[in-house]
Amino acid sequence: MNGIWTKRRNVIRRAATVAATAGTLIALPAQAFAMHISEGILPAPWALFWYAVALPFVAWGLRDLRRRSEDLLWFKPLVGLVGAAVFLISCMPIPVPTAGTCSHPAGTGLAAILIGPGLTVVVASIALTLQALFLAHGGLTTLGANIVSMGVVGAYVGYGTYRIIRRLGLPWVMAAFLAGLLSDWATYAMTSVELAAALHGGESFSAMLTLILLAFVPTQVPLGILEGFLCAGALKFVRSRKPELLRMAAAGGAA
Amino acid sequence: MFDLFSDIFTYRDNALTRIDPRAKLLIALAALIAVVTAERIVLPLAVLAFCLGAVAILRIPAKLVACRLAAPLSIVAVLVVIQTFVTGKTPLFAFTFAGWQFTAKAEGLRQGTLLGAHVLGAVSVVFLLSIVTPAHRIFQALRWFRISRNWLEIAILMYRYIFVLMDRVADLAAAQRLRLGYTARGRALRSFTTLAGATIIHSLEQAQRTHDAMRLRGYRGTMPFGPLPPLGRRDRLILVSCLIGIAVAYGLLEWGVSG
Amino acid sequence: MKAIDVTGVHFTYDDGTEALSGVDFHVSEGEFVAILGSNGSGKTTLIGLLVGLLKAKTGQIRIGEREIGSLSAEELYQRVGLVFQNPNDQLFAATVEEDVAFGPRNLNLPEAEVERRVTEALAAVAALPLRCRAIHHLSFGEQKRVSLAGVMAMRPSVLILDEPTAGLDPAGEAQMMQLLKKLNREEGLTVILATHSVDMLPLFANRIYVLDHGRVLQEGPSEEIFCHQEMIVRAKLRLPYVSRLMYEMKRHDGVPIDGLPLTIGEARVQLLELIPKELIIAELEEKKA
Amino acid sequence: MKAIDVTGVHFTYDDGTEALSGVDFHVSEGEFVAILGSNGSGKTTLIGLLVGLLKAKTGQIRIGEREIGSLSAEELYQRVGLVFQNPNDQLFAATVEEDVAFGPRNLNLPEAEVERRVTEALAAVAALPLRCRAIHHLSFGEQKRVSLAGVMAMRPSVLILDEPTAGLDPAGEAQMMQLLKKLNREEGLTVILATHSVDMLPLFANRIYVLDHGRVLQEGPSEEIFCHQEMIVRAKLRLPYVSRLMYEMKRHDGVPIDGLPLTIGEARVQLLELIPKELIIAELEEKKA
Ligand SMILES: Nc1ncnc2c1ncn2[C@@H]1O[C@H](COP(=O)(O)OP(=O)(O)OP(=O)(O)O)[C@@H](O)[C@H]1O
Ligand SMILES: Nc1ncnc2c1ncn2[C@@H]1O[C@H](COP(=O)(O)OP(=O)(O)OP(=O)(O)O)[C@@H](O)[C@H]1O
Ligand SMILES: [Mg+2]
Ligand SMILES: [Mg+2]
Repeated sequence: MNGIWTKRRNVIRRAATVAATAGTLIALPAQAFAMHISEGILPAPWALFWYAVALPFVAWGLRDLRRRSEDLLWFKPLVGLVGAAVFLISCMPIPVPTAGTCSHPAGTGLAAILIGPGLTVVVASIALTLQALFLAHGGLTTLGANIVSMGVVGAYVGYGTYRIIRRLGLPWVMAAFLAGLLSDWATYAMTSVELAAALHGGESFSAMLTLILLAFVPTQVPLGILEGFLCAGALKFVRSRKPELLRMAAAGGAA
Repeated sequence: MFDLFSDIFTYRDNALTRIDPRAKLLIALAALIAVVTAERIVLPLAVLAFCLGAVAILRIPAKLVACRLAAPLSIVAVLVVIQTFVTGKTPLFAFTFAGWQFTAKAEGLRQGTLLGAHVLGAVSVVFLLSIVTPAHRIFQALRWFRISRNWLEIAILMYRYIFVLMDRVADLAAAQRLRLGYTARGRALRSFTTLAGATIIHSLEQAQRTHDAMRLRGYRGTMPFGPLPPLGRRDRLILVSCLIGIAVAYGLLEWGVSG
Repeated sequence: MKAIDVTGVHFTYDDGTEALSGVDFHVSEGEFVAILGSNGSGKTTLIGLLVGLLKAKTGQIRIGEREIGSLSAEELYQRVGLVFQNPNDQLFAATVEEDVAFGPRNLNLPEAEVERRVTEALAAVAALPLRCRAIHHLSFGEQKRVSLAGVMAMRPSVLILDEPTAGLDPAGEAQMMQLLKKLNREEGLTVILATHSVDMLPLFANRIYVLDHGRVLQEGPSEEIFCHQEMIVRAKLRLPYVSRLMYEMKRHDGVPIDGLPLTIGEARVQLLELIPKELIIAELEEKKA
Repeated sequence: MKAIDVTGVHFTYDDGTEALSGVDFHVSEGEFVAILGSNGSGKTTLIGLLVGLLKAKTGQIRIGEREIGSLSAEELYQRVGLVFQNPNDQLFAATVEEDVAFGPRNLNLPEAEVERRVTEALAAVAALPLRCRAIHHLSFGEQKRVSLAGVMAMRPSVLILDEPTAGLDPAGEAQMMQLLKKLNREEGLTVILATHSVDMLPLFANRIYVLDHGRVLQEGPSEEIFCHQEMIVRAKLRLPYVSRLMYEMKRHDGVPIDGLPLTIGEARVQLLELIPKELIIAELEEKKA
């Protein structure tokens, strides 16, 4: 009993250490760090590994694109434009109360509801490449890892949540809210996993993961909730103004 | 808000912008691999110095450099701190703060510094690439590397319309701000979701119009690409010498000097 | 030779808006025709029908001598080209060169021919120096010209423009209209433009269609159109400023003016006839002194 | 009382474009001032500075008697209101009523007051009947008026409009300008508008600033501004059509014209003085006969 308690306290203490030292520093670059793994962080083997994980999903998304653009001639412009919109949304500063500064939403949940998860992965891979090449944001070596966390995990969790909750017969606003929320948290969890796997060095993977997760709780928890509101609110806006456009975009999506 | 995309420098004429983008991309990749696999901090720092030097010679405003490097720099700081205090065994120094004991460890510090060097070196490579190569040249180069056409087509459309939508979105946000849409937290969130929704609507409408315009110019579902010129002699020479240079530097800095 | 023949066309949007109700519209080859109408009068809808973006429910549309439905996409788009009002809709590639080459490449032309057409089209709109520029770095006027070049590169015989001068400053407006006139007179292109600005038209258009609430109110050469002041007002338009001046002088002040001068040149001639020579010469001598 | 005071302002965009280089711009309360300039001359940039969307690097901007930086958002936007060029960028709500109420609600006014302001603002722009309509069913001209109402509901004392007549047909243009004139004369609002259309201005603006390449080329009442033909051309603008006619008759034909008439009314007066009465009377009698 006592042993467990000390052990746990150790973990908590470590976490607090990190939170206290890093937390203040993180407040500034949180937006960049929490979502995008920066160029150069991952060792080569891990970079390759995440590329290998990401590629099949991108390929599958491209197959989806080919199939759907055969039926609908304007599908590619549509995906491109929705991609541009989501890219911009993910650049919009969103005020996160706990961080004291602005952070950025991911937008993958929203995109997945609009155009489906497969295409969201494609769009995310493009957005990440553009950011890596033209903004030095994210990176080429970490592109695979970023596609997995931001694209694959974010999109499939968001889309899955939306479908499941709709299937349960619950209102779509709730579905969209949870899709946004969970996709954001899942992205952040996955990013932490990737970082922990690469950085734990001699320490145990789970301890490192806990640390990284905890370090970003103060910004990511509220950000996820905001992202939930964003997803539901934006969808509500589109549904009330241009439902017909939503239907067209959603052939295969979920909305 | 969106002044991130200042690609104006990529359209300047200088020695680096004139190099074929395929060569530049390959060189950058080689440099990245060298940096990421480096076991010592010398090579990444040398790359960093080289890139920053080039950036300075090209007279890129310090503001832009700072803006692009700010995020990676702070990440480096966080990483060094985490690694120093969390990993490793040999204690370096310790202090107590607010009742907690902090112990810095030698291995951790080394690890952290190396990681920091990796990040700085790698980011500077991409940064340099990004200010000497316009987007359309990169797209051309990617075609040469056999990237999926569909992926490229979407990428080209996305890239182009990010600029168009950006103007609209900036106006939308300004209009909200001018009517005090962001003066309280709850209101800010509402305005923000409205803004996101409006962006989506604009994008969907724009997609329709763009497709109409494409169709009227013969679009049948695939964007046509022009031919790619073969890699010129000069560019091949640059490519090969740079690759050799990187290899030699790697050999020297990683294995060459004793230790 | 007829270039375009529209007879009895009705068009209703999905939401029930009847945008066109029985429009007849005929253009011969080599003409310069303006569709004049207020906001919402149906100009863009009519244009959409002409280029096959919209399908008419009733009525007939012929391009050249053929029914529009019987033309393949390739045939149609090599005959009629549409320049959109907003150049952003039309410029989707990253650079000017790539954008202008988009059409020719879709036609599967050999690369040398594509090259030639790009050069030619850019030269035609006086935009050759822009060739390697990124689209998003162009000014608005440049974007308008480049989007015109993109259409020109398809070598259509009929050029349709939706509000080609909207948003341009006076210098840009004059340049664009001169350019269209040149294309019409020298290259023999048939030009159709939709607009609601009246002042420049008389100088350029052979014929004007006045559209209102989806109907053609009147059709004819500019002199004829602008004679009908009430019709013009009913269509929510106005006379060109110069004509307005002459009209008021004729109507309200009783100055004997023949017809209705539409351009500055015409007005000058008429006014000079009315003003006694003594006055003018006295003034000129004064100036010389 | 000064409403707006801009002194020596420079502004450079992040990409290095120097959009304004040393602009002085002063507007007194109750004035109607036009910023006239070609595409890219810096009008929108100047406006952005006036409403605090952009921050000037050097120079001073005062709204009322206070430095713009010292005003809170609430204070600033109850003093200056900006109507954007594209109403689409400004209308977010589902219905007209909701949209106009957006600003007042953000001021945390009681609902009754919000209600009153909405009614008032809609009445001011002659859009009361539109109150319950859905925004996306409005015509372009209606959207422009509603977006103006949205700003009016904030009760700013200075109203700034970026190209308020762009894209409007002649009837809509005249209506918008009349509306602004009414707001200026009757409600005492200070009105500042940016535009590159010259024909309507002389009728409305007290004063005109001509902008070119980020500099004020000239400033003064319309009569003064349009005297300087070369300056106008240099700024890529042109004279109003009527003035152009009079200018050419004066310069090239030697007709003795005083100053340069800018409006149809002024031109008529001058021309009638030159035309012999006999001619006019003869014509009138002929008509009666
Ligand atoms: N996609 C659409 N769906 C429903 N109604 C439409 C659509 N597009 C246009 N309309 C309506 O059809 C009518 C004609 O519109 P159109 O765009 O052809 O006018 P226009 O003459 O081009 O006007 P403008 O000068 O403003 O461009 C208008 O009443 C308009 O509201
Ligand atoms: N966001 C921006 N980034 C960089 N340059 C810009 C930006 N906005 C405008 N400019 C440049 O600044 C200059 C002034 O532009 P501005 O929009 O103020 O002109 P304007 O007078 O409003 O023109 P228009 O009549 O076309 O609206 C132009 O050269 C333009 O290209
Ligand atoms: Mg139209
Ligand atoms: Mg402007």
